[in-house]
Amino acid sequence: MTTDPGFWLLQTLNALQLSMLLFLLSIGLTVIFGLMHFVNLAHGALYAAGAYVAASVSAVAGFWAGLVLAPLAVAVIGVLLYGGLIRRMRRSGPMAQVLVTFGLIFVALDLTRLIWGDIALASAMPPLLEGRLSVLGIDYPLYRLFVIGLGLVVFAALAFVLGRTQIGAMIRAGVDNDAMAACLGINVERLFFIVFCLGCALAGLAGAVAAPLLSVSPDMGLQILIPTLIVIVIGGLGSLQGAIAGSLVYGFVQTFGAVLAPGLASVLIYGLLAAILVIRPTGLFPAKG
Amino acid sequence: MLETRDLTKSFGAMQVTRGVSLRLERGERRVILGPNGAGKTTLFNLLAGELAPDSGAVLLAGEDITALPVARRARRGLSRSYQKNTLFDGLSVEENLGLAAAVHCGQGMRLWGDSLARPEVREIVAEVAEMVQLVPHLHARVSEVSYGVRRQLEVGVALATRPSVLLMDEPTSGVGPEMARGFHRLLADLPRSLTLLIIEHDMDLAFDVADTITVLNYGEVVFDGLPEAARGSRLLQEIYMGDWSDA
Amino acid sequence: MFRHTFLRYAVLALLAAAALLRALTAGYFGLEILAEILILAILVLALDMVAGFGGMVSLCHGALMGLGAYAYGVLCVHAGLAPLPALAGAIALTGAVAWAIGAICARAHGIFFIMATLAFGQMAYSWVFETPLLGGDDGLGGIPRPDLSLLGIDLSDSRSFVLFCLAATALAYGAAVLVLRSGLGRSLGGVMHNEQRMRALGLTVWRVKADVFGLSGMLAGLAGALAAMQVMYISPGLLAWTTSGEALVVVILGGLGTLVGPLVGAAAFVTLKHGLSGVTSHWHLVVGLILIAVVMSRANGLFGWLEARWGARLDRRLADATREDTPREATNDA
Amino acid sequence: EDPVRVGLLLPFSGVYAALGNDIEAGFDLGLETFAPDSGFEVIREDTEVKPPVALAKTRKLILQDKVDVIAGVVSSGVLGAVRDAVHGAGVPLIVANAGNDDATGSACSPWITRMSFSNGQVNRPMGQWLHDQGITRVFTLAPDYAGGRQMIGGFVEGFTAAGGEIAGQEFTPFQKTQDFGPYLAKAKASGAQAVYVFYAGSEAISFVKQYDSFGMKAELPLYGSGFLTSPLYVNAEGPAAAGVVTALHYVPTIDTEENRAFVTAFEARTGRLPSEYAVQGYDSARALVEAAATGARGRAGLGEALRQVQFTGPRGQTSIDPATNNIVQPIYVYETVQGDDGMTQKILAELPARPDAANGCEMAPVAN
Amino acid sequence: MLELEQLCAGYGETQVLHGLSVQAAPGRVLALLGRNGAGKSTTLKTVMGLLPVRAGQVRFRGAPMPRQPHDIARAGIAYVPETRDIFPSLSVRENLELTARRFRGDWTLERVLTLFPRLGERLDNGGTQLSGGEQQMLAMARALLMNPRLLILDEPTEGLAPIIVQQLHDSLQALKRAGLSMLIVEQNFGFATALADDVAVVGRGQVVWTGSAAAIRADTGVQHQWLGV
Ligand SMILES: Nc1ncnc2c1ncn2[C@@H]1O[C@H](COP(=O)(O)OP(=O)(O)OP(=O)(O)O)[C@@H](O)[C@H]1O
Ligand SMILES: Nc1ncnc2c1ncn2[C@@H]1O[C@H](COP(=O)(O)OP(=O)(O)OP(=O)(O)O)[C@@H](O)[C@H]1O
Ligand SMILES: [Mg+2]
Ligand SMILES: [Mg+2]
Repeated sequence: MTTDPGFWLLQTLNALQLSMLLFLLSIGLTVIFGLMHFVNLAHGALYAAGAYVAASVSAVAGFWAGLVLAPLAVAVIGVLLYGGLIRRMRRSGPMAQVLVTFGLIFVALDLTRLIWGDIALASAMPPLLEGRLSVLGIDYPLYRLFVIGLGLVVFAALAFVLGRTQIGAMIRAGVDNDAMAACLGINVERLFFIVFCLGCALAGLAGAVAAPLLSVSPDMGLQILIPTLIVIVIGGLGSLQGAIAGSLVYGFVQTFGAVLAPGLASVLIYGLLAAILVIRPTGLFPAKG
Repeated sequence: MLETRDLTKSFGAMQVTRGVSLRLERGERRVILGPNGAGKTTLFNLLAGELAPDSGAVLLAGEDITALPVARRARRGLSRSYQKNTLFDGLSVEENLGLAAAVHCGQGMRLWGDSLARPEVREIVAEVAEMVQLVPHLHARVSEVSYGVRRQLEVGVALATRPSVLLMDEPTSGVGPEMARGFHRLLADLPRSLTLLIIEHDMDLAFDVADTITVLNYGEVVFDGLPEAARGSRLLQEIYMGDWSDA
Repeated sequence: MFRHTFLRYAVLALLAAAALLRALTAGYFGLEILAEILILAILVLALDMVAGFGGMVSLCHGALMGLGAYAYGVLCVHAGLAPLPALAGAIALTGAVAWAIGAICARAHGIFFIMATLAFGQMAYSWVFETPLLGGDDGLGGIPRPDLSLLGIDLSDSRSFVLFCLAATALAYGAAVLVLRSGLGRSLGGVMHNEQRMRALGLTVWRVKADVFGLSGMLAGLAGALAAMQVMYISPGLLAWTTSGEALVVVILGGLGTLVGPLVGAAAFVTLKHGLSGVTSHWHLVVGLILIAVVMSRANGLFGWLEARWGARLDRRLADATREDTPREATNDA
Repeated sequence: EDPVRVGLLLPFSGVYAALGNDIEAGFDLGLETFAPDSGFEVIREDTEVKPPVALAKTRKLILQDKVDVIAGVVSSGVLGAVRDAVHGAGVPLIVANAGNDDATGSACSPWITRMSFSNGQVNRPMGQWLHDQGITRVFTLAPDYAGGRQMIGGFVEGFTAAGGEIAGQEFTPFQKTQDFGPYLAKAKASGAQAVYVFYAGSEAISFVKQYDSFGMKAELPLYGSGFLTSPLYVNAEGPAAAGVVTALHYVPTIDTEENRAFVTAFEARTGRLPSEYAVQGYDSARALVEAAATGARGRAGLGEALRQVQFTGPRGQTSIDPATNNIVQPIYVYETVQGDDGMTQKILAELPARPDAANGCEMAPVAN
Repeated sequence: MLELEQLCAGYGETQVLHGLSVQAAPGRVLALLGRNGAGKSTTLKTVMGLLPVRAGQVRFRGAPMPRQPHDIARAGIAYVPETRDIFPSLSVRENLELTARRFRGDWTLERVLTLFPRLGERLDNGGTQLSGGEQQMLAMARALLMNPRLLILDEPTEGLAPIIVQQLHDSLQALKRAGLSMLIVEQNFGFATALADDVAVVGRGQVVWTGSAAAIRADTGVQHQWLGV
């Protein structure tokens, strides 16, 4: 293996980039999944929807319009889902939720095929981020640096809101015991509605960000679902630190696994997941309680 | 029968158990008193094996059981009830008792035949139900019976393993005076061979059943002696009883 | 703990009769579908055993089934074993693997358990996918069916094979019921309701979980071997997590923790799928909508809905009729 | 006269639905073009890209629908699953995509005729050609599954035979790789002069885009199997695909009478350019029509006739190798370039048609 | 203040309250007494909107009670359930601030911490790391910080050391003197009758006796029949 430090720096950046992409995706899921105890398997489908919307919008109005509109559009889908399904499913236990959202995956998959067809869609990078930047002597794609930066910004913003603000405490209280939270004057229903839509918007954002990097195809949601679940489970449900830790673990294991042990690349992350769950059955940073 | 040697336990920076050494003789009934947060439940968790001590040892019938997991301790005759009900909520009262009895009778892993239908299991269930006055409720689901009945069941489940040492964490908390009296009688009627360690805030009950009294404060044993001495202790009055004894 | 109620007996009898009738009368494709239903039924029985009665929602049962299929295939094709010993070997091997997975995952709960089992399933999938001896992505062909000519049965005939599957399903159901009603099944119920207390009572919880998971794995292995016999070809896709996911959907769709429900679910799901895929290539959409509709009806699956409507009433009437001779028993499921 | 009953076995859902649809469109167009008065009855079945499902459907076609011939099959896994069934039942199968070398090698069957390509066939000639361009050290990348290994194997065989050297090889987890960054860095560090890859579908799109974003094309030109920049995906890749040189048995810009007619007809029908998948469907239909035109009927008759088929179609002169039943066809090396509307293909070379080696295939004549 | 008229409520198929009527007067303390399972907690849950009213009416300060728990809380009712329901994901401080920040008034964080000094030592602990008694104090403190018009307590002395019970008694007396209306459910007969002005005895889902605290202390018949004292 090469001893060129540039090579290892490059791989570190690659790992960070993958981590942040997964973080953007998993944070939305962990917010919904961990905080509301709601098992939303359709999160991947929301991500795909975000990517499709972003690709369609950016074809006519440019990347940035897509980046803004995709989260909004997915949030609107979230509003519809919440009103139509989720609100009624909140109390029905994880099994029913798994099933409903599994059904949603099926529906979303075919709806994307009906609307956008089976052929993958194009999504160009914004000209502003097309080039490469020299980082410590290596050329690295600007867009990838943008993804890393965006992930960190979202992390910081959420860490502040959830950990330091009254809203954050209210959300966590509602999650622990919604009846008691309501008895303390918190409108739990509205709070969860907001949380759910925020989670959806984050999935849409992840989709929009991923679109220029990956291919926008109907099965992209299903393909990303398992990595996302692995991330939040490694990290521990419902905690922001968990989502970021899980993403980093996943990103670095995948990247350096591919470099150092290519033969094991596909099993490595699963082995690690199993090992972590055996040693710490609730992940690395479970939510308090 | 049950002995601890210099047990300590901390949660983070907070020391909750500080060098607790106790010694219970066979058949002894000891009540543990102490203000809220003194570390009484924590001590029980250390004894039962649900928490591992930072240092010190737990001995049962002269053997060191500090390293044994919860289940192995239970099989050696150490049973406990919980301060907060820990029951099989979806099952009936009878099944709750039956599960405990079945494990005790070694029926828990059998691949053949219903363990709860075994005569030896049924016998224990009937006996314990009688003892803790659960006979009228046997067929009701736990989620359907009132809190008081659940408290009785909490103790009943612990008894159904036919323990030699029984740890009871506030058995009467939340039950009405009538039921409290029932517990009173129950404790009096338990066979003398059973070693009992009880956490209790009901002073009448405590002083009535206790052979000896141990008082914990900030994780430390601050008093260990006979009930009479406890009653007169200034310290105890100050940190725990207030003017209960005057009332 | 599992109990038969009148409704359960009735539905079971109905299902058995329908299956038998179809097996004797259906055309070629009908038999193929019936075999698929029966094999899926065994898999979902295995899954319901752990998920419905032990709270261990597994996402590796598809992989276990795949392992059973590969074990059977390899024992037949590469090791040259006769099909029946190979079948026994496949069941034993899958059971052992499942036992180990159950033991390792015993400390995890809820979604963590699901993901831990998923991890093991995916490891098995990747291993099979990347092992050239197992044919890798191209799969393994030429897998034989057992030779029962001594009994005058020719399993290469679709009808006989379906009847063979039917017998296997009945056997699997019986085994599941026996296990769930045993002391082990009781302990499992206790563990599902309150693991901490079971431990405090002196039960070695992980052993109970591992044992039941192992037994369930044996059933999954049986399903896998049958699948290999049916298709006479195996490919890694069998082990993919989506197979497990689909099985889980079937269990919940039918009625988690009812044992009979998943059988109903399997029949409904496969019939629906084939019915729709003949009509439209967008059958996922329709299946998805139906799934959502079923769950939104707030019942415990199709069978759970039936039980909620009629189960209690039927049993009460039956109990009234037989009050004199049988002492009253608390009736509750799971 | 009774119509010829054809079972069309394709994925209409699942990851290969786009391929299935293209083959189907080509097949339908072929039937319309070459047998305008019909005489064929087509029964369509969705394989969902699941081998067991495909096998069940195949058995249904054979036993219940009693088809005379089956066409289709996109994935090699599905081909592996149905192989014994069609071989055993004696039903001719026209493979319209699956490229598994073994299907016309060690596992060949007189009943299975391939009108698409074989994995090695598409890549092997590229080894020699690349070496001829002065490139001697190459790094290869492909997904880790049988198809990926055969594609790269074919290339490596040709390349090393011509005297080239492999600087490094990497196989990425199949359909699980989101980020190719780590592999690209390895390729860069390997000291190779060029990179040769096989990727298809979504992976091809991600790969080409990520390759471009690292700015590697200039110093480390990208070559590959033509599926990488297939007309089906190249528009999603956009300018990132410009300058990528690949080889394939068909591109829509082949400048012949036959191809122009085909492209026009296909565009009129679907509104998009035909891909290699479309032409495979089209030629499968044509082979079937020509076999029937000889007067052959029934499974055995059609099976035998299919092996004799040869014609000049959109991809040039094609025939069936009697030793393996595999198609013999020219291979086109092309560069993807920016066209007036979207990306297009500039043909750099036409490599002559050569039959694959028999690879252990012993072909018996079609028997009843 | 609070009027329950012919209230019927229950869980699923089982009805627990069968036409329960009682009134709590402003500025006074009403104690609901009764045996285990009589329906006292069920009454409180129904008042809080946690269980639907099947028949009858709940009125608060002359107007019909809102239906949603959070509206009920904002109308000025604070509730301490028998299970305490501390939020495990929140630290002690966050548990307190949850209400302190949204309801302003005489009760401030400092003031409740002087009432329950033990909580001050645990401010940064997780909510469920508290001992049983500490959790009870936290739940009380959290409710007081809502600065309610009516304070509802379900078995406040359960699990508390005698000395704490005494302190609690003193502080509740102080609250009462300050004019706070209270509704308490209590098993500790002595504690309840020392604090309460009025007593209602609940039996089988109905009020079977009402009167003053003094009256019930004197009436051993009622005590024996309905409370088992
Ligand atoms: N898991 C834990 N993590 C951190 N601190 C804990 C934990 N469990 C208990 N504590 C702390 O340890 C101290 C002792 O708790 P314990 O439950 O043993 O008290 P107790 O004597 O049983 O009190 P009570 O009579 O109120 O039940 C308490 O201050 C509590 O906050
Ligand atoms: N969640 C529930 N589901 C069904 N029945 C319930 C439920 N909770 C309580 N009950 C039943 O309602 C009745 C009244 O219960 P409640 O809790 O109101 O009694 P209580 O007077 O508060 O008694 P305690 O002093 O024991 O707390 C009891 O018989 C109990 O079995
Ligand atoms: Mg305690
Ligand atoms: Mg109560």
